[in-house]
Amino acid sequence: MADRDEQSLFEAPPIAEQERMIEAILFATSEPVTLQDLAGRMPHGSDPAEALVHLRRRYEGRGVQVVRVGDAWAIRTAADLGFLMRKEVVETRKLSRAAIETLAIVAYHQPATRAEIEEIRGVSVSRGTLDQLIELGWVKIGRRKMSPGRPVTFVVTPEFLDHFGLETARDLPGLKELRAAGLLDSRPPPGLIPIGDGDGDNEDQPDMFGDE
Amino acid sequence: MADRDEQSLFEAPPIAEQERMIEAILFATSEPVTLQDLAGRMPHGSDPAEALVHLRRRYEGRGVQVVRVGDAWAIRTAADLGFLMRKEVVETRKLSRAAIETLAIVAYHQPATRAEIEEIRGVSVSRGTLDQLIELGWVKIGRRKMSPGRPVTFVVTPEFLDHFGLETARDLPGLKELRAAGLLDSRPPPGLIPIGDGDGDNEDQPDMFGDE
Amino acid sequence: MSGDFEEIGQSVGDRLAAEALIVDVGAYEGPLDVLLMLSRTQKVDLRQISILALAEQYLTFVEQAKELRIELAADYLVMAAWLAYLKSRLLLPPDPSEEGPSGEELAAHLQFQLARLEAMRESAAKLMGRDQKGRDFFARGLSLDVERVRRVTYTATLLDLMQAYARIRTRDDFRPFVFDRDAVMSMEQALDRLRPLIGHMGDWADLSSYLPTGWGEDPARRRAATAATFAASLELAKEGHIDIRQSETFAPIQIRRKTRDNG
Repeated sequence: MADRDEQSLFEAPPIAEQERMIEAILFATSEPVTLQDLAGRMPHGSDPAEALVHLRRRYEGRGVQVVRVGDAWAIRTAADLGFLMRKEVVETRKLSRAAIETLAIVAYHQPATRAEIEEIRGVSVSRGTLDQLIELGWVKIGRRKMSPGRPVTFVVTPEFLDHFGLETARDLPGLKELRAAGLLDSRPPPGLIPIGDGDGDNEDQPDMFGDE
Repeated sequence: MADRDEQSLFEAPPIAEQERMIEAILFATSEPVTLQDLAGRMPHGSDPAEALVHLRRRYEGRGVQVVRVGDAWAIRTAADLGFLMRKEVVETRKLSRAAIETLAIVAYHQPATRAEIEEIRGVSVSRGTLDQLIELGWVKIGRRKMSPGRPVTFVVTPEFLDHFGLETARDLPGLKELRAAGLLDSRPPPGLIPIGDGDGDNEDQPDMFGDE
Repeated sequence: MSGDFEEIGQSVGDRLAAEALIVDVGAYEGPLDVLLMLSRTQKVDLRQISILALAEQYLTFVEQAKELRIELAADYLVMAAWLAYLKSRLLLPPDPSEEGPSGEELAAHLQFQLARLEAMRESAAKLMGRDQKGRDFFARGLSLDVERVRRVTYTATLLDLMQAYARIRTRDDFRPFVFDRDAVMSMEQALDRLRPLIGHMGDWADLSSYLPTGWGEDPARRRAATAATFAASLELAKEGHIDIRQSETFAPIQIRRKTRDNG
């Protein structure tokens, strides 16, 4: 180059100073900066390539790194700290009716097979509903049932008990208590044996918990 | 918080690691980040204030600096390297003399009412002047003053501090001297007391000499 | 000769004074600004300034503006009147019967105002002389926005659980009297049925062709199955698995598997 000699007349800043300059440029620029660009912006006679080696070493192990992007350079977050750049927004939603009913049936009737749940709910249980309850950690797959086809059963987990403040699933209030609490329609079903007539309402439950 | 105790069981990361985290967070954004925000993003038990002391020291004399802006922190390039950043300079609209003076009055006298600004400058403040400062994000409306008419007050913003490289509004140049000289006192004009009800807040009275 | 000389000398002096004083009224930010400019000619601390002399200067300024037919805004004239009044208060011995502040008090306040305005001017200059962001120092050029991750947690209370169970049990007891479940098909059933079929769907086909066998004859069962299948197909369309169309009102509803390119 014609002006090479002319430029060498100016004394280049010390390498530590060049390092500072690159640090500032890489920080303030939105795009990665090429060596050529760096050289163009720094005082004549600067050696950005060498200064970069120093700068890069200085940032080793730090929270940000001097990285090469193609033929340009940039400052980026250290990979192991990427989690800091994420903000978790927790959204709380109510369980769907299908899910809460399925959960209730599992809790009251465990171990319960899918067929049993469907029989009690009167509708089929979508795979998603049980998956969701399992994902929530409230329901897990229990032992297979000793019946034809050996279907899997579902049981509630310790996390379920923890969430609902129960010591055991047996602590769940029975129908009689539900009615006393006003949760059951007290109107006697027409022509039917009234529900919760003393102790007859839980008859199918104890054995279900018994064989665990 | 209910889970405070539970969380304190987890050990906070070593301070050097916390320093890295803050480094990563501050490098990632152009906006100052509050201590509270930092604490919220770092693992529980972290002490961002202490880690910041270390980080700040680490960047002393570097090409970028850890600076305080009100109760927030940011990284900014060192002012002596501004010449490298010509490419990044965003040409800002030149402020009028009225705007600059109004800004200074708000900064030094805050919270300042419009009437106070007018009293100091001796002319009425055109609507556009304050609007412009508000639009720039340097001035905002503060609390209403507890004086007759409950006039709104104007105060400077964290963005103002950020723009002028001030840690707090107390660091305004010459503030102490001005206060010592009594030049920041709100001194009502003698003899005008009946109009302003004794507090000098005679709004809509830009011409405070008018009644004598 | 000498008279001429004097005359010329005076007019030069006047001209100079006029030039010094009347630059351009439009350049002043009000009477206080003019006073501040005039006070600088006294070359003393603003707190020590002679208000009497300043009032004199200001009145001259206003006079000259009038001579030059410069129209001054009302507040300049108000200030002139006030200064004339102040001047007389300062010159005349105080009248003990007069109420209100003394001339000295008024003069002191004007000194204070001038000093305060000048202090603010200097402070404004210092402020603007500071290193400024975007000019002398810079913020991060590349702002990584914090990525927001949405995590959904589901909650239910023991009460929800009990109510759900109570609901089911109550329904059980009523069931033989309320429903003839034979003719009811739930959307979930229809969904379970349709889902595995999606993979085999070809081009547009009537929804009715997807009704389960055995549900097409009895009108009640057909109605239930059609409704459930339609609801299920809407759900599948919402999930992006199928397309759904109807050429006009009451025309057959058609569905097909969604083509992959836009999904």
